[in-house]
Amino acid sequence: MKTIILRTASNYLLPLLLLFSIFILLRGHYLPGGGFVGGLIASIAFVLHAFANGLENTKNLIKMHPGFLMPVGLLVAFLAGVSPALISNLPFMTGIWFPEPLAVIGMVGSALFFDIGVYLVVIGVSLTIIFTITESA
Amino acid sequence: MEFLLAILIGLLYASGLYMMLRRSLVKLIIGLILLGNGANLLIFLLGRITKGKPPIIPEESKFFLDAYADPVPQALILTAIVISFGLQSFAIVLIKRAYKVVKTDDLDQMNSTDEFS
Amino acid sequence: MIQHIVLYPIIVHLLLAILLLFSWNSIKIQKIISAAGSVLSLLVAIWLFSTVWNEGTLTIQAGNWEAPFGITFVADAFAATMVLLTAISGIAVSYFSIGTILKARLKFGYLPILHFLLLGLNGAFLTGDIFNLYVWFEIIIISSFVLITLGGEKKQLEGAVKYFTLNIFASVIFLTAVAVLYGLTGSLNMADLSLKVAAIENRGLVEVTAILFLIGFGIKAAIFPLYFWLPASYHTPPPAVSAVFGGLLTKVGVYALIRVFTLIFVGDAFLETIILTLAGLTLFVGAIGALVQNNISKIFSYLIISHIGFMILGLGLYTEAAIAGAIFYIIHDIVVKTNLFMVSGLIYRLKGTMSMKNLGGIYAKHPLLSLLMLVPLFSVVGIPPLSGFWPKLSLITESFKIENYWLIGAIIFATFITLFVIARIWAEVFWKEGKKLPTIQNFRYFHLLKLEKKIQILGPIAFLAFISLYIGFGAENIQQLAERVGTELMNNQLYIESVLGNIKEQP
Amino acid sequence: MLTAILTGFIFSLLLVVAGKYIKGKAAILSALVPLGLFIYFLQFTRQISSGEIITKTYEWVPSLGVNLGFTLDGISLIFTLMITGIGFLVFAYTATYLKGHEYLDRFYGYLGIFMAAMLGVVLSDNIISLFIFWELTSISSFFLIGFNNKEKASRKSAVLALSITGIGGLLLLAGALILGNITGTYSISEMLLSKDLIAESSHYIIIVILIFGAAFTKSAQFPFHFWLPGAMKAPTPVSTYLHSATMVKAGVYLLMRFTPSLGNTELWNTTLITVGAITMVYAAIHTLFRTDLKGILAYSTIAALGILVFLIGLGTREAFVAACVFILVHALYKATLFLVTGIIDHETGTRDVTRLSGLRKVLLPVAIAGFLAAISNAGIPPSFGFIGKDLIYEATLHFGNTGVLLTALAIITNILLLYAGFLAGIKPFTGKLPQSFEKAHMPGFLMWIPPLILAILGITIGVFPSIVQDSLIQPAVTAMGQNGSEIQIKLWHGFNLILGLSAITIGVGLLIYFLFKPSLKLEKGIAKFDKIAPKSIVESIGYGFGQGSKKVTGLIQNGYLRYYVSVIILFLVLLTGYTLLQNTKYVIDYDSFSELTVYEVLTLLVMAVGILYTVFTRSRLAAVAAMGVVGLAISLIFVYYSAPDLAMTQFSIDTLTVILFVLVLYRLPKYLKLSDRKARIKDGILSVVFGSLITVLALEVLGEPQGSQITDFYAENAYVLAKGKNVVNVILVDFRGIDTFMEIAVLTIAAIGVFSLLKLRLTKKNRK
Repeated sequence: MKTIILRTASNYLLPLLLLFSIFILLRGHYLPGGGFVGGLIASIAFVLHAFANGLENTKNLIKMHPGFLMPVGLLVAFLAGVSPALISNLPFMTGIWFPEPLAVIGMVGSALFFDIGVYLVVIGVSLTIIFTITESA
Repeated sequence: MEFLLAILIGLLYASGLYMMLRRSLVKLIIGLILLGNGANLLIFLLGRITKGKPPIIPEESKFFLDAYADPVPQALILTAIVISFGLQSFAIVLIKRAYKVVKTDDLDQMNSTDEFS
Repeated sequence: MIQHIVLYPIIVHLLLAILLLFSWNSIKIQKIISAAGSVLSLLVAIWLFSTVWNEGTLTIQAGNWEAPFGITFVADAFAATMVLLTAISGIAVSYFSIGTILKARLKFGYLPILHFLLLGLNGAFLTGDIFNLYVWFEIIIISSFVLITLGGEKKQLEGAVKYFTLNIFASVIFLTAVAVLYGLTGSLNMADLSLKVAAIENRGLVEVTAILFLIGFGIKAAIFPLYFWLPASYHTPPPAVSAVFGGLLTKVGVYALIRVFTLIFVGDAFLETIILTLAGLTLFVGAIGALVQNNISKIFSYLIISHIGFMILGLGLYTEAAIAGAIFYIIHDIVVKTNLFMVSGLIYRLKGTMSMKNLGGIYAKHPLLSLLMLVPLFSVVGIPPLSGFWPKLSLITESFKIENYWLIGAIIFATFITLFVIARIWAEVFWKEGKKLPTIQNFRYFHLLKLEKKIQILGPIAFLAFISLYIGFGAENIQQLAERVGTELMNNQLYIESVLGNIKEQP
Repeated sequence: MLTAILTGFIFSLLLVVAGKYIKGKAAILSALVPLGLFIYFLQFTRQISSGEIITKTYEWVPSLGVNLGFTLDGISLIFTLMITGIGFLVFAYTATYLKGHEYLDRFYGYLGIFMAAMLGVVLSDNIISLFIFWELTSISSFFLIGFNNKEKASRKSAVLALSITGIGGLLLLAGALILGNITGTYSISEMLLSKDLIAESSHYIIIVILIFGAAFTKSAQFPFHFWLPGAMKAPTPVSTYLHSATMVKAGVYLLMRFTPSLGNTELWNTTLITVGAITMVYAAIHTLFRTDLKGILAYSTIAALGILVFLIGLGTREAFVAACVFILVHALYKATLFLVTGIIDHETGTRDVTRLSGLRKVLLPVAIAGFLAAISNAGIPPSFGFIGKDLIYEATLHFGNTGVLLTALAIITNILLLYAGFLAGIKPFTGKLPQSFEKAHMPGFLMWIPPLILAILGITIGVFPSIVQDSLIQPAVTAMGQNGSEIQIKLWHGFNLILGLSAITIGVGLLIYFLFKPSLKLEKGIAKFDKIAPKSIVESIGYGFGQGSKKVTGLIQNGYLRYYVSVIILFLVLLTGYTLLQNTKYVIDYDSFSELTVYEVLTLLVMAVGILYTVFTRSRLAAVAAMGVVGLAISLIFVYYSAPDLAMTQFSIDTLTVILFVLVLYRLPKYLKLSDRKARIKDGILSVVFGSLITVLALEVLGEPQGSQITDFYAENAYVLAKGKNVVNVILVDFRGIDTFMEIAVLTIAAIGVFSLLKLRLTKKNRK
């Protein structure tokens, strides 16, 4: 099945899907979407890549164990959670916002960073699970 | 719709339980998944369902203008679904591992820890 | 804001877990983080506890959303006590784990998961939101699954399947109950629920919901007839894991039962009768289970079940004094049960087996160690004036006040069987002449360990032994604490007001 | 006084650290502890005899009403003096008896704790602290009885003794708490004030039963006596200490202590008389069939305890005097006899009374001690025992209608006690010295002086009873609630009926001693009755209970997971079903439901088929696929009913789950058909009931009003305050952000779990 077409297609598909996943992540605050679904889409991108090019190649592409994304994501979410406490002595997880909206993304605040954390963790988790199972199948 | 949904939820619970009562580890896990789906739908139903009014504030306004679906159950279910996904994937791997070690997925042959020793 | 500290016990463990994940590749660093972090979390817990003790219930609204709209965290005396106990038990288990857990397991995330587990426990104790409680329960469950299966040995897997199934099942029932509760009230904040549930006219539905909670939490608390998973699994993982499970996990179930039945579902005579009956049966059935076992770790498992009966009994009697008795028992039980499983680990280190038939001779060879192990063993019986004794005073007295002699009988029976079982353990494991040590490949017996390892094993046991001695001899302080918790729980107005503000002001 | 009690504990604690220094010649120094205490308590004699009561209270756990309240009155004084005095001699004796023993330090440690606990029992005024010390005596005696713990019999006896006295202790606790509840105090002296309240309480019977349970088990009354002979497995100093003056007397002490507040009722007196009488006669007869010196002494001890209980039951002033005197008498001669037996055992290596004779030739001072003790035991003048026996007869004779019968029983018991005493104290020393014992020689003076002292004391007090009359007996009787005229204890009462009875006792006793020869044959003969003896009955009850427990536990915890699930579900269904049936309205308001469209019905239909297919297919992969269809149908429902986020999530999760399943399953074989038809039907019924229950519950809830103020709040503030328009997402990342945080934590943990479960395999190599 590893036809050249699929391989080529997936090479283009990967960045496209990743972009799409980020789009879904960012718009989550306004329309259906968000970190979780975004993260899943991104993982599907990698899974497809692995499907076409073999697991080893995908791993080489990522250059690190996908599991590493989990603590990174958790840390991002954590920082988003504690930042209000550190900055303005507000309770954990309080939303704090930049006063002006940014283009495309809209309002930027701790909630967005939190969602990015979710996004990263979801990628890390799903890739870890799928890669591990595939390897030991 | 609510009536039928309630019956289907009952069916999900019943079949989930029935699967749990079988001797196969695979069936057991599928049963748990069905039960989980049932519970999620139950939250959905009991949070009262509304047709065609997603809880998304229209582009032009700052809050809702008319009736809309309760977003809280949706958020709860979303959390519950994701959590059960975590548990399910672990369970599925548990099947795999148990099969490798115990060499069967027959639950009746996994009784050694309850035996007197 | 002083209220911030309510969340510190959660934040500390969350941060620790994340840091531990970052140090995945170095066990050494993980050990340092875990050891130092446990000390930190103990300090935080003491801080929280003393603040609550001096200033009363603290609440914080996560996300700064006024209750009942966000998730509220509440540290009343009960929650603060549980957090403190978690920290005490946690620090002991953390050091014990560092000393005893196989390198292979440490390499695969043992320590981060342990701290996730402690995180879940703290969260469950502090949260004031019923769905959030569900989420914390899930954290606890999934981390305990990973801990119980880590290493993937046959008996671990077999135990885990039962543990897994029944606990997930409990979660489903819990979730069902939350669905019904939300369907009836449209609220999730426990203080708010307390008011709204009281206003529901269809009491039958309320009762059904309460029963669902009773069963969901009852499975986790391992009461009769819902405890099957416990004897099937608790003896299968390494002793350090059994220790944290035995000490804390069932107690979260008990905590949730006490919380829900003093705050949300109050004053239902039918349920009280059921709880009392179950308490008596739990005491009885757990005791006879312990009586017939041969594996010391299994004996301890059954003792956990039996003694859960004491705590549930306090809840069922439903008076301030009785609840205080239950609280005192919880305090004692967490410390002692954690220690018992660590003792079983030490015995295994000494003799290479946990079967009473093959054990023996510890007293002759290690008199001082025996003396050390004697403390938790006798405490669990409640040999006066050791820690298990005091709460029975209130429990018997309160049972007498409702003239229920069956309950007094159950208490005496369970105590007696515990006494008998421990005496037999002493006779068989410590007194009886020892046999030749079995040779186990790559297993290092206690006497061959380096001093550092020995300290890591004995230190936690001695620490918890000391605490349980304190609970016994300084019973006055513990009793005052327990009574305060009892008073607060039975007057749930205090809790509600501290969450929602003065109710009268609200329409 | 607290210090006095603590001394023993501190002494024992010190031994843990400094034990090795006390093992050699320094062992004797430990005897200074009881000696010091003896002197300390002795100095209170004057105060007590002048009618004072010394009390001292230390707060401990006031919240529970538990204080360390101590009272030293007449009863306590007798006991404290016995405990410390005999304790001193036993401590000293031990120094030689167990000379060079590996664990001498531990032995002293247990003894120290035991002594301290015993002092605590007899001094406590707070009934809870009395219980605490009571249990400590049980525990420390457990260690003492099991001291030779390499022997199986020793361990067994220790566990048995602890079980019997332990359960008694728990009864005491219950009784104490009920008493405290009724009277509002845990102070025994304050309870006295509520005597009428207790007697009139409807709980009087249960209190008395509980207190009796404690006293009878501890004081080895029939049918709980059997742990005592077993306890003889302990080294002789222990037997001496526990069975002459301390442990077993604690039960008697308890009865004496509660006589003023609980006693003087029909129930109290009759029960005590009956139980005491049965015990004394039963045990006394048993002495005839024993050949082991310690066995003989064990039964004679039980008999003596029976006499004491019997006397307390009589409840008259005379009886109390007799009891108090007899406690002292018994302590003195029984301790002596035990110590003598210990010496014999130590020097000859046997305690078999049929083999022992002529030892006076090698152990003369010991023989004297034995002889004197036997005299006192027999009640032959001028011993203290003679006074004791006279007082007993006096008490029984003057006891109303049944006086004659009771006296007869007392005489029988005394006759047999005489026999037992002679057998233990005189028989081994008379007659010819067998060759095998010629090498026996006198032990160190620390061993033979103590029994001699006690024996001589027994005679001295007999000649000069005034030594104890005012100082000990009078205050004790007063403390038992019998004020009144001065007590006169005399050796010589003139020629009267009682003297005659004494003569008969002694005469018949001597006759039996000379004519009746104990033999192994007899011992084996009576062993035939062991089957119906209380010991074996209790043991077989215990065994049966153990077997039953094993069955029940095996039945409950049978290993079958599906059975566990069934039980839980059954429990759930029964409880909720019961409440639901009682409360449901069975009214469904269809109008409030939303309308159906064809798509919805189709979706639900697909879902139902999917579910059923999942359940009934025999292919794993088909089941998984069908399950996936169910998930898809659910996400469609989410689409119809305004939940786009949910639909997306459900869809992706569903897909992922199916993929994972397939990855794992595609190598597993087809399902085996494992359960039979009957099981499937049973499970099916249970499942359907469970499912219907949920449906009914759901419909019921839908019939209730629900107005969520929370939802309105979100609707108003989601954008204004939280700056988001997708309210579900706003709830997830903001309002209930912590839920989401923990959700990703769950995912992380699960991923680690998956990773470890598949990658980590414990092998011989990494199992270090």
